[in-house]
Amino acid sequence: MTVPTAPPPAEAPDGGPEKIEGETRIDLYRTMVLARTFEEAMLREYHSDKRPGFDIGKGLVPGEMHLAAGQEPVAAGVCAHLSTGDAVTATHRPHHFAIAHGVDLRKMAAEIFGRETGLGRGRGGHMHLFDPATHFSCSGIIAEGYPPALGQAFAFQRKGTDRIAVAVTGEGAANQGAFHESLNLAALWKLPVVFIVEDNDWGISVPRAESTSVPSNAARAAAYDMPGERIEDNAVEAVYAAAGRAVARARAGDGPSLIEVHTLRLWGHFEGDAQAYRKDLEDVPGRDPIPTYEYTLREAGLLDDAAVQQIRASAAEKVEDAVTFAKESPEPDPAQALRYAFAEPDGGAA
Amino acid sequence: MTVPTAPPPAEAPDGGPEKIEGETRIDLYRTMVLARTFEEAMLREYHSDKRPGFDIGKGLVPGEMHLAAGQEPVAAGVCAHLSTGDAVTATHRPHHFAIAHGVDLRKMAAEIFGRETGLGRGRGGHMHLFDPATHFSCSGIIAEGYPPALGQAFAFQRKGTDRIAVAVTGEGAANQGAFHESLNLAALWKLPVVFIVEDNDWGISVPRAESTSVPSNAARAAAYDMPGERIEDNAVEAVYAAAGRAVARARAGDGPSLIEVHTLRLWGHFEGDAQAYRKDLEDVPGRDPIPTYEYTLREAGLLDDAAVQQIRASAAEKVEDAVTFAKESPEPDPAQALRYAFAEPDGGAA
Amino acid sequence: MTATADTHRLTTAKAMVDGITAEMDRDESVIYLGEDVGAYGGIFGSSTGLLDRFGATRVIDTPISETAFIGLGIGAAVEGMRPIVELMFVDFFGVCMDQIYNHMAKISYESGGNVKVPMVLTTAVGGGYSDGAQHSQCLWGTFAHLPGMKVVAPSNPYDAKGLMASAIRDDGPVVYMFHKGVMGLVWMAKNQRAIDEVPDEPYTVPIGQARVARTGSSVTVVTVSLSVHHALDVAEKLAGDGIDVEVLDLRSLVPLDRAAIVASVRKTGRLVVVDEDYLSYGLSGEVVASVTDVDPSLLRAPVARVAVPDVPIPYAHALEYAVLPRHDRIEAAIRAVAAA
Amino acid sequence: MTATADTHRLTTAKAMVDGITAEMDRDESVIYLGEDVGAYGGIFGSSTGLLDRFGATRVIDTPISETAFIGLGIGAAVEGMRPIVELMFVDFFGVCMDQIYNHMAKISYESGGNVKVPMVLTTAVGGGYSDGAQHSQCLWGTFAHLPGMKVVAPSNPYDAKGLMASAIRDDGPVVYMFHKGVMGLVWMAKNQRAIDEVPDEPYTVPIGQARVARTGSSVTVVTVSLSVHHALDVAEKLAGDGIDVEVLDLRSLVPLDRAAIVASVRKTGRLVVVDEDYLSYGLSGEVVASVTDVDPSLLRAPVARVAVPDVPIPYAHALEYAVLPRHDRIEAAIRAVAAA
Ligand SMILES: Cc1ncc(C[n+]2csc(CCOP(=O)(O)OP(=O)(O)O)c2C)c(N)n1
Ligand SMILES: Cc1ncc(C[n+]2csc(CCOP(=O)(O)OP(=O)(O)O)c2C)c(N)n1
Ligand SMILES: [Mg+2]
Ligand SMILES: [Mg+2]
Repeated sequence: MTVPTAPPPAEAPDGGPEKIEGETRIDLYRTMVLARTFEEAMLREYHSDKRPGFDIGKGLVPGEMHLAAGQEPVAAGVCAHLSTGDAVTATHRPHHFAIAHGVDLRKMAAEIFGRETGLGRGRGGHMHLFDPATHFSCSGIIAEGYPPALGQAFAFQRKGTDRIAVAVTGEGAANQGAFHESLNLAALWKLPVVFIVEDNDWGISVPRAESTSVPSNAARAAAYDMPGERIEDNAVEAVYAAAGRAVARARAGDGPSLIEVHTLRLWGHFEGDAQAYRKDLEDVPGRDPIPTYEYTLREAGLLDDAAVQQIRASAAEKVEDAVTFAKESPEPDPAQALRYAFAEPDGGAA
Repeated sequence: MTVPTAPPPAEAPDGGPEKIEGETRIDLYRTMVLARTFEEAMLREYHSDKRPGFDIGKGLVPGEMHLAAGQEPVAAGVCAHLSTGDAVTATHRPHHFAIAHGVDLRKMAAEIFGRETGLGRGRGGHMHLFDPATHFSCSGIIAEGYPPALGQAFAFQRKGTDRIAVAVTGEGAANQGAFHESLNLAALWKLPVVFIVEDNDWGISVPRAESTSVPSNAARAAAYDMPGERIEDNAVEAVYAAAGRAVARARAGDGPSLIEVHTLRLWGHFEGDAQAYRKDLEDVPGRDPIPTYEYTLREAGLLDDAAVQQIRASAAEKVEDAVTFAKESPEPDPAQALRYAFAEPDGGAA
Repeated sequence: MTATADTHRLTTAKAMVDGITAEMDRDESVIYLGEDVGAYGGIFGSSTGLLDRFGATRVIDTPISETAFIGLGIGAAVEGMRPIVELMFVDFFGVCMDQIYNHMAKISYESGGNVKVPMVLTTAVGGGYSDGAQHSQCLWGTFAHLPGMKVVAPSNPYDAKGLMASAIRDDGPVVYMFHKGVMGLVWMAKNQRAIDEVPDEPYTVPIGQARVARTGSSVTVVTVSLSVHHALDVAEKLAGDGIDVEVLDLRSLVPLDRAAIVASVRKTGRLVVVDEDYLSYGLSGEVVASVTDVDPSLLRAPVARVAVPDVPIPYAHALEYAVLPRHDRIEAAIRAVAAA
Repeated sequence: MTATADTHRLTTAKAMVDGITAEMDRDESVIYLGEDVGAYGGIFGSSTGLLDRFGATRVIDTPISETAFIGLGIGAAVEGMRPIVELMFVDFFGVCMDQIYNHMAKISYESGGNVKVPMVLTTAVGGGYSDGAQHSQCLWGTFAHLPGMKVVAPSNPYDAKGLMASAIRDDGPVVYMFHKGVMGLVWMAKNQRAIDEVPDEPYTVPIGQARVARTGSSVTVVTVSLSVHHALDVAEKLAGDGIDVEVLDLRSLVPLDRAAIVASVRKTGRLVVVDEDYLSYGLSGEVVASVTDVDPSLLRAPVARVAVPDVPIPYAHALEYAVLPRHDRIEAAIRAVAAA
């Protein structure tokens, strides 16, 4: 990312800088930069070997690729409240949440490169990242990550812990039946779940207004007697504040909440998407939330050039290390293609 | 049904007797009596040849049997606003709506008796009644009658007519994904649909409070920016009034509405259901809506003994005629069991 | 088998519950979830008595939200519980199949074996009592076609209990399909084989091993679930006519005991497949292919497939019995194959 | 075929759209509904250009609510429209199968033929480009197993157009499964057979008739969709080695042209089935059974079934190619069967 030449507007202090520690604010920034750096690396790697003609099945990272640039505030703001004992179920666009939740970058990159060292030994791919260490998972079927999150929350509740589950969808997915069923069941059983809707204005090429009969999914929370909140401005601290309330509520045993964040899809739906349908394209770069937040923190005296450079360099180092690890890792053995369809007695250890 | 010895409370005049013609009120009563008479006949026929040991697969009317006694106010109040050009998609408990909407009693009874003269030539059965003449259908899969109603409404809208579709579910079914998807799509496209939820307190053995996170499904209408109304007292005129508003709105092109009616399941979920789980059983007979309404109309001077006798006799005559027709109709020829799986060039005429 | 101190005469439904009870006793992470599984005890008796014994925290009625509660089972299983989740009728799979086949069944593979989903999905199957096209299907072929889930379908009390124990203890997902007609319900016509002596002690029946329900030499009948009863009835009748029928009860479709199929056909040279699921693209074709994969010349006559002939299950009794694989059709098929 | 005034070189995707366009021109009750079918033109080009030509009242983007909009299609069809409804990937069937198999496919039967559902359900199938376990399946066996819907799967531009016309004109539901790999997309590896001369004029290809894509005498390969391309490639290669392969392109699974299968096997005595769907309980078994139903002795060697071996489709390229029925596996199977 690049810092815009004209200073962008400072982030609205919703959730209140006064309530949030400087270190936390820097952490939020750091998480966003790390997630963005990862996506930029994926963008680079994905396209690097698909030229001149774009062939989706070619290259070291083949297949569909849904990157989350622009949506970092959601993941950073929510996951700042979680430990790796909490669960997160993400979507087809999962990287930012995985990173914010602490999924191992090397294993994640290796999975995206389809390597035996990957989270799923190369079987899953970028839409199917499963990390037992952080209770992270995602699904390529929209809204269908919600129901399993209920079960994780249910198990946590049973065990008498205060661990919670966070379930993520896009605004397009909020019109899928699984959304409704999950909210009702979670509310009914007071499950410790925080439901997140990432409203990036688009479901592939379909604008929100052409998919959703209400301006805010927060309005839908009332249909389940749960608190609902919409964050309008893709501001990480506002997300942080709302998520803090929802997470606290869940941990206290008071049940689920719904948070919709109006965020931004900075790039195409997937790589290769020409976005001809998208009328808002021109002003998109100017809405990038990371420079905006960086500016806010600089103004607050929390960041300076050196700190920013350090954070970026550290992110780049971690990401490049992960990419290198992935590239150097062995490919899965085709002779082993049939393993893992069923649970193996040895615990699945290769 | 029997008139209770102590006069029941008069129906609350919500929707207003002053607004509703005497003839309409008598029609509402007549429809309810006809529907009840039909259900009583089905009850009798269903159990008549399953003794001594109850065997669900035995007898002239085998299989599951879901009767709608107690829920007549919903069907009567809604369908009073419809013509046979309008569509109705009902549930696994469909008879009262079919009757109120004007489905031919003989063909319907014949279908329930599994005869070649039935609506579906005996292929469908009591949960699968399809009547092109009145655009009536139903489904044994809960909530899944909603989506096809959208399509009927869509077609009516396309043709520039003011015809509408009514889609019915139970309160249990309102927690199914199809409910959510249908309401959103109908609201989004302003389809001329009236969504009805029959809240009879139970989804088989599960009380409403154990299935639904909100006290009123009307509250869920807000999640789709559509009007929602809950009728609390199983009163046919209140249903009539609310349905009148919703139907008018749909015909005017202003889009869908949701109406939940707190109604009553007078009998078991299906025949053979011992209802051991049901704590409210004792006061159920006293809540029968038909004697209540009859009392109201008598008080209003619209009904007297003679009129009531005439209405009951007429209903009995029609129902017994239908049952006789069914019993005298030929059974389907087993050699023809494979027909109709695919559209036939001859238009499906036998 | 005669009753001893160590066995009891149980219906298949009771034996199934017995199997669940034993596992719930020994492992408190086992719970039972579904519609009307609590106070009602399961529409087909699959959970009768469990609520009284284990209470509402382990035997749980759900809203009619199959996607949500099956998904909940998956998430709970991922976190180490062993949920048994009931889909009331298999016919309802269409509202929740994504959770079943894209999640429950694939997580193990997609995670390279790093995540396990030790879950049992129980579901009622089958027709024969005029419940119409949306409540009478078997559909095991649909589940068995899709990878990552074991699929069992017991035909009798002994197997119902033992397969249940194996299913619960399995570290991966198992779909447990109980035919209403084998449950021994008081309110449904039943075959004598729906009640039998069952050991009181817990035991397992391994998943993936067929059972020779009757030894014979003339014709092999490969079948599963309720059709095993019909096939045995017919076999007994035909014994008098000198047709010696071997009946193979598959017990599970996944894994499929192909070796047992081939071994029997190697002996008899004649094959009838009886399947209450739809004819095409299902069990009957797979059984045949298990033979032709190895050696088509084992088949000394055309194969007869007695299944539902690719129409929805009709409501009217006479029509329904015309499409179900009942005694008459099975008998005719065996006679034809034996004579060919 | 060479280009004349009356034909144009089209990709399969364009031929499919051509077929839709012709029907939309002649019948205004035909509409196209689905996710990203408007401005985007269909993720796999299935509706490209339709919005410009017919406008947003006939080419309609939907919310991501498959149950609702497929159900909407059903209701509209019941009222006399002829909707074409797209399920973006067949892999998503699990969220909406109830509308498809319990409603769309059964209403005709349940109504005793009194209600018709003239609807086409289009859907993209297939893998080969590392889209993982939830976006790479064929699943035609799943649809073909369930009664009441025709199932077509064109392999080339000519059939794509002609089968589309037949599907739209059919008075019952037709599932039209287009493999991404046959569409001729610029952004995906493609076989030369994905582009061909197609008549400009409307025409129909009858549903239910297989096509002999290559005549041969040594071995019959029965297959469908993209695998037809692979099989023809391999057949050409093997011709040099004296193995004369007959390739049968089924074109539809329902109805299945069993007579064509039997006729070819009668000639060659050797059968290979190539199927990009899962191996078990699917197409390959049904094709085999079509032969053994008639006469198993037609098979002079074990049948080879080249399909996805009952695992989810893996992501990593080498793993995915190991489980897909690609050239190497097809060639090995044909050689083995020819030599047996
Ligand atoms: C059930 C289902 N239907 C359709 C799709 C195809 N699909 C993948 S992503 C997507 C758009 C999702 O939009 P949204 O939920 O807003 O998430 P975003 O992509 O904007 O992050 C669609 C339609 C799918 N994966 N699953
Ligand atoms: C998808 C689906 N799940 C479960 C069932 C089984 N089932 C039939 S009726 C019923 C209860 C429905 O309750 P409600 O919607 O309140 O309607 P009611 O029976 O009270 O009229 C259930 C669970 C079904 N038919 N479809
Ligand atoms: Mg979006
Ligand atoms: Mg109810």
